[in-house]
Amino acid sequence: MNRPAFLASFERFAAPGRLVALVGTALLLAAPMLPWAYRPALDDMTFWFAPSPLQWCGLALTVVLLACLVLGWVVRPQGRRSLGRRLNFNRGARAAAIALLAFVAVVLVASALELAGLVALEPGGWLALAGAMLAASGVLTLPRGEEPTLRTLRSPAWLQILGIVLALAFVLFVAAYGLDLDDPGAFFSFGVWAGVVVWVAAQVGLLGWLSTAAGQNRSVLVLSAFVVAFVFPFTQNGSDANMSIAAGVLIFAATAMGLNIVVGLAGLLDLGYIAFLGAGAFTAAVLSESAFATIGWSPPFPIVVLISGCVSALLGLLIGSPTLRVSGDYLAIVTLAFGEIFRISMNNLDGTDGPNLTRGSNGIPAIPNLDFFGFDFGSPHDIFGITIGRFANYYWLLLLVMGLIILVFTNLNRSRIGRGWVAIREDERAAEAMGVNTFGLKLLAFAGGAFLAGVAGSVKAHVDVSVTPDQYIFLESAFLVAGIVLGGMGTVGGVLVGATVLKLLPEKLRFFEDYRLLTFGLLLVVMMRFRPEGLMPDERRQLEFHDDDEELADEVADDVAAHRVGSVVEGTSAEPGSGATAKGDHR
Amino acid sequence: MTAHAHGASAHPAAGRETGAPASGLLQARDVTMQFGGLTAVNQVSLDIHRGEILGLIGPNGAGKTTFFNCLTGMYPPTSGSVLLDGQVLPPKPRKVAAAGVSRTFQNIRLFHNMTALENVMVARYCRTRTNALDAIFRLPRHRREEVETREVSQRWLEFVGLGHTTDLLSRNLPYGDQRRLEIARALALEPKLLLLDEPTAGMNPQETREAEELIQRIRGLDIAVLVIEHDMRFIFSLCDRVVCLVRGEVLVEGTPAEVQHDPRVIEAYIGGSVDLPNAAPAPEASLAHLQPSNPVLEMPPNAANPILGARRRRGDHDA
Amino acid sequence: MDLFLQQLVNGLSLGALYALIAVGYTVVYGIVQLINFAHGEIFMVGAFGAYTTWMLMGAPASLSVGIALGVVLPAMLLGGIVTSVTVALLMERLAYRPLRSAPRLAPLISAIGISIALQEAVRLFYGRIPGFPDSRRAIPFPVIEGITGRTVQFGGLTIQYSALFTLGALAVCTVLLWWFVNKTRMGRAMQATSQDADTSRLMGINVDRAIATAFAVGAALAAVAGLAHGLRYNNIDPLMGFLSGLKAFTAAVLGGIGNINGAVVGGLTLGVVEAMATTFIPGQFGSSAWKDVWAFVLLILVLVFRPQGLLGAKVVDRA
Amino acid sequence: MTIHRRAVLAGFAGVAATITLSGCGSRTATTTTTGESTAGSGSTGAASGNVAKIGFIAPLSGGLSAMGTGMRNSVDLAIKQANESGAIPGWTLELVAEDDQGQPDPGRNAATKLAGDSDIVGVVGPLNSSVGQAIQPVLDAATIALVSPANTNPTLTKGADLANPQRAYASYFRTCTTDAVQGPFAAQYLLDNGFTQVATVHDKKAYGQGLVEAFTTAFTEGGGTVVAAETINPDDKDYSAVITKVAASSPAALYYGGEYPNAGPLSQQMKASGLNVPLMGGDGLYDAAYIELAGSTSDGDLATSVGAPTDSLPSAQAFVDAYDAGGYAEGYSAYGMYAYDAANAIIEALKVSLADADAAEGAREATVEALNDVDFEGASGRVAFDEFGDSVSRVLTVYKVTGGEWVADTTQDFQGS
Repeated sequence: MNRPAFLASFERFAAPGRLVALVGTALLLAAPMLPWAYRPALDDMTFWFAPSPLQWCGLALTVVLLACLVLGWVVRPQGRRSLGRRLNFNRGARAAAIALLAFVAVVLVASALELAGLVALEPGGWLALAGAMLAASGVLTLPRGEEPTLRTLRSPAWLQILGIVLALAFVLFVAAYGLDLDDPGAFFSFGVWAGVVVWVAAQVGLLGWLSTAAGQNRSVLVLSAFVVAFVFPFTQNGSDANMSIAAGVLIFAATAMGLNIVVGLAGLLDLGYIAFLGAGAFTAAVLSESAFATIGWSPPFPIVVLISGCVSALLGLLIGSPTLRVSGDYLAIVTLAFGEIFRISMNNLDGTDGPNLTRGSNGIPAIPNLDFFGFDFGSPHDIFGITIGRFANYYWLLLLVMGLIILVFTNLNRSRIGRGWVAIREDERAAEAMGVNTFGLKLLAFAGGAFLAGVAGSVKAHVDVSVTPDQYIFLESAFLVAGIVLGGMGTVGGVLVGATVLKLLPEKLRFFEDYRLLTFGLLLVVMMRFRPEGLMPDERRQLEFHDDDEELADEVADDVAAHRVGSVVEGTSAEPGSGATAKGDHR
Repeated sequence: MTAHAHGASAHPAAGRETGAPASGLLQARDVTMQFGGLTAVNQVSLDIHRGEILGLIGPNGAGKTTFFNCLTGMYPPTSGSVLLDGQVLPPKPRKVAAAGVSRTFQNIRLFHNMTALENVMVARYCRTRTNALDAIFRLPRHRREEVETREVSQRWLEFVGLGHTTDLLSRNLPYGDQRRLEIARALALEPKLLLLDEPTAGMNPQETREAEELIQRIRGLDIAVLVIEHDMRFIFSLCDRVVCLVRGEVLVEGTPAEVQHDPRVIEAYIGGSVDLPNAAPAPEASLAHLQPSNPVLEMPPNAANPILGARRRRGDHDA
Repeated sequence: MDLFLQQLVNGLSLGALYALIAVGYTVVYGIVQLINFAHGEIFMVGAFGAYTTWMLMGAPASLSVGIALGVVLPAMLLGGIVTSVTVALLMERLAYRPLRSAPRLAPLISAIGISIALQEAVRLFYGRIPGFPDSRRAIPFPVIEGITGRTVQFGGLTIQYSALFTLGALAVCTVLLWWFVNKTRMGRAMQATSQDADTSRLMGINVDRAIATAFAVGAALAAVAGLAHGLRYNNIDPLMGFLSGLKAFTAAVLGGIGNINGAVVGGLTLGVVEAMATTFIPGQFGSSAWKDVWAFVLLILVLVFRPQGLLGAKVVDRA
Repeated sequence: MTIHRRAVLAGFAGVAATITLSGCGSRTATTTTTGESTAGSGSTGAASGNVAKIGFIAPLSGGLSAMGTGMRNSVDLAIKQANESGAIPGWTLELVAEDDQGQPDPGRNAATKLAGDSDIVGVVGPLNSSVGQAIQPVLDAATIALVSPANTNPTLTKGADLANPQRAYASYFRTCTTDAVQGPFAAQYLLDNGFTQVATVHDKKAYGQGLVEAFTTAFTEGGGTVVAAETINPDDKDYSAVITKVAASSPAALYYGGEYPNAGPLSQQMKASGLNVPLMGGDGLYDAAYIELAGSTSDGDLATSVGAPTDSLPSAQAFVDAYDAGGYAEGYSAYGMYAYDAANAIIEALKVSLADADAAEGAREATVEALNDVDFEGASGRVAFDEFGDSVSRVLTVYKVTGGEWVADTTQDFQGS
């Protein structure tokens, strides 16, 4: 987006602007020491000299603003490699001030909504607002300068790893603390805060550096991400309520990740994907030891998982083999029709309209808990003095499933198969002319995605205890697609973000529930219009959606080169001399 | 110009061997393609020999590209068949490619949002065997083939002179480089026969000369080349044999010199609107006769078509 | 035999409704190759528009047949059409036009978003208009004297006036549409645009307007369907567009998407298939519980064996 | 290099500062957040020290929210009344209302949340049987009594094999009657009134199908004949094909298992296409909206509903009056009375279990046990549970559409099947 010209003329007033911003910052530093509201709202901001957690959050952001303002003044952007270029403090200050304004406004509005209205606000709140407005108006005069180039900085491995670990620690803190907030206003405010912190980091250039670091230390990233996810239940003090939500998020994310292979990698829009999750769940239910199960055979769970996956994959082949020959738009509708066929069939296989397999709309309830070698998933266990409840047990199992799916996803993506998928997405006929087995690859994506959904479904059956057809409706498929689109097609992080947003927000913002679908629909439209590549896009995807943006293309090319440098270095250290020997071997 | 190489190696590093007798590589037998009532290609039979460069010319709408599409399986011919090494080629582009016929496109069809190297690597798809399980568990075969694919692809990039573009997105390459990248991609398939659809369209003289030289080097790898081109000069100086296609039928087949002087060809081109060579190698009795009657040639040197203009200037200079 | 004929009548009247909606899919797809997923909601909005008109007229009840058919019904029809067309044009302008050059996934996802948003907007807000019924559940449709509840006996058959109205509406609309597409300037502009938008633009056709017209025409027919639906089933609700839209799309594909006659034939076929599947498929899979499955299976079969649909012409992909 | 490092460190100042913040959460541990109990009651401010909470799970948003909010208000009313009358000396009751959106997944999350709250002694809900299936095990694991005012699926109490019933969860009870009672009652009514040739239609949902199955069994046992058994798709609008098929078998009446949004149009279309026989259904039809949708031709259609007509039962009338006086924005809806009775059943049990308990959590098991012995006159009739946790109340009423209104036809204490 181009900046309006009149803003540029402000830059003449940069010096006084900075002063104004500093005054605002001072107010913002003082405000949390005062009460913001007359009665407790959000996380209770009624105390003198005892900031509430949310006030501390604001304070932290204020410190960042102060640092950016001062550093932006002191450090001059001289030379391409100077500190000022690498880390654009002025951009950071601008972002931090605007972020603070947004944060303070959200907190005040939320407080006012929960209390009697604006009259319930104390001077502290108004002071904070005034400070934020001053700061925000002050920073508008700062020169924006160029994009920070920190991402091209080569930093030592330990620093990169430290960065990754700190970033993930931040994520864990946000997740654990945020989930603990029961008050919708506080939760929303905290969410806004977490969002703007990331935005500020992006504006300063820190996010770019982190993504480069993550790209070059993929294994560290993956490992620490899993450690963080693994540790999460211990932050819950034995409460299972959030773990229940987390298990739901993981099931959704795992399914969406499977769909991401189909949609994100191979570019096939599947609007009936929930059917594969359902097929897995029903298979697991029917093969479980539930008294309602219709097949008197209940093999051990690992076998059930495999069978569930295979049943789903088989359905994927069944629906895919005739229809993958039709063009993209038709495929979307055929898959939608297939999803409906699945739901109706599950409803009908009740003994009167068909063989009794699923007990119709009653579904199969009372599915027992899993039991691995005496480890009962249904009962709580004490580990390190912290009670790990039923859903935490399943959460860990789901984490394992998730890890498997991510492994499949990333490794396929970085193989000849992944290249084939991208080629099909880009130009199917050219890909075919270059010898790519387009039909086979599309079918593989379809069946593979279905398999993974089936695996997720088999666990879901046990987590949910009951499996009924009405859980597998079109809207759920639409939500899955939306989760991918929201986060960014073809990426792991994007799907995780998308799934979390779509599953967590409705749980925490119940008062908003009636408008959930409306918001969701509008969100899809707005996303497609303004950011079709999602919140955390795959670079290639970003290009596909912005076909005419040459600047972006150059930038991405730079990035690709930067990543390649990293991976080449990695490759040579892992397989010394492999390049030279391979030449001789494979002539 | 009659050198024919043999040997299995299609690798760029392989040397050029000569001396083997001419042998049929690809035979098109009575290939006919109809779209509804329109017969785009009518009973075309054509032999392509190993290691030769065969030119396919004809006025616009003569069915050259359609014929290409029939050869590569993009259109299943209405009747007739195509044989490669005596085996009937199934009308599936993928199988044709795997059998050893690869192609470039008239309008460049690269994978625009992939890097140059990735574009070439895609073509290695049918020359590698890694399956999904190998890839998921990163088994040795996968690692080995990935390294190999990367290296082979890089060498093909270097072969066409794009060694420096490895990590550039193909959409960011200059036009001429995109054409060459398409050729590198086609070569990475290790074809026995390469079909080039107007490889010099839109190129400047320098690039055209480079393309000519590149095609000669490709032939040096024992790869036969079938090339569609409107630039007669290019065709006549490059090809061993030339076939002229008019209204979907083979009009003339022969050496460049024969075709060049064939009155039927000249007549066919009177109705055509494409550019003609204004300076053929044998000026005394050539298509150059037609110059006064061809409207294209009456355009001023710097007409709307800068490419044509450039080519003409080069011709003048040569003359 | 009576049973068969009665089901045929049932199927045709249901199919006529599908056909009216299907035309919208087909016209829009024909011109911009976009599956307007939200078209089912345009149908729903049309029905609500007609209902709103009736409410704004003071909810007239117990009128003479003449006034009901001569004044109230045309007013409701007009109100429905105006509402549908307005919403469709807004949708085209705000959500689809900006995405015209985006990858095809984008408009399709956008369409799903619009579909959900429209459903929800009507469900949540329509009932909040003072004096209007709660839209979170089905709203009884007004009784139109002279149509509602009236039947004609024909041999052993019972045919409702509302079914006749639907079939008549389809006939009239088809004729009007044929006239519009073939005999008016705008219709010909639409045809040209669907052939080749870029060339049409060069020929001075206002492509944007042609596309908007296609949306408007589809919406108008969907509004007619919405009114017919209300008369036939005596209730409307915000979610009625989803399944009807899906079935109508199936019908459009069945007949050959992009082909207006195909949409009509496809709609009637689908309706008859559903009615017959309820009665004439023996065994457990013959109950009405499976009829939607049969309808969708038919869709898949058609796409596999005759992707161009019953009346569509085979299209060759340009290489 | 130093300058780079300094740059990075400086950049990290922000993130580092925010991470240290996690140490400041101490204040939250001491300050309780307000939670979602905004709908809660117990605002009488009784000075008693102990608090026990009654949970509530039902759809408070989405398409079924009208029923859910009515149920919540009714439970709220019961708790308010108990607090005002000091029903449990030394204890104050509070309501914690959770939304399940009518779907198992959010329902499960809500139940988990309630189970984690040590003050919860019992839960009223849910509306949907599918949600019931999902939350039964969660609450049972924590020995929290669950009393549903609306689940009609027999398997929830009697287990998979209805021929050899076995109680599935000891902590589950319900105040409504199951499909297994309403269906046979309707069958008997039709037989008594001379309808021996009946067609059945249902919507393939748990409620409708269960109703039709129970009806069919009783009706054929009673000597009647089911001449056609059909289903409809609840998302469909056009039932003409099914009606034609049913009409071919010339039934004297049609029994429909399902709810009014489909039943109304079905009745209308049925009569418009010449099949002029009464349509009968369960309590899912007993709503004024049915008559609106079915139109003027619905006269003579029938619906069964549980309990005696409101105006003939003093306790019911008392509930309606108290509800109206409570100033709730939404009506008490179809299941309000049962929700009120469910809450009162828990309160009755708490009178026993909380009498000598010092903490709410310790009273959970005793509450479940005490529920088995509860017996009182509730708004919908007698409230007591049999050995499976089902309501023993079998008072049912047949209502008939007469002149555009539901009019009570027959009320009976039904003991058949």
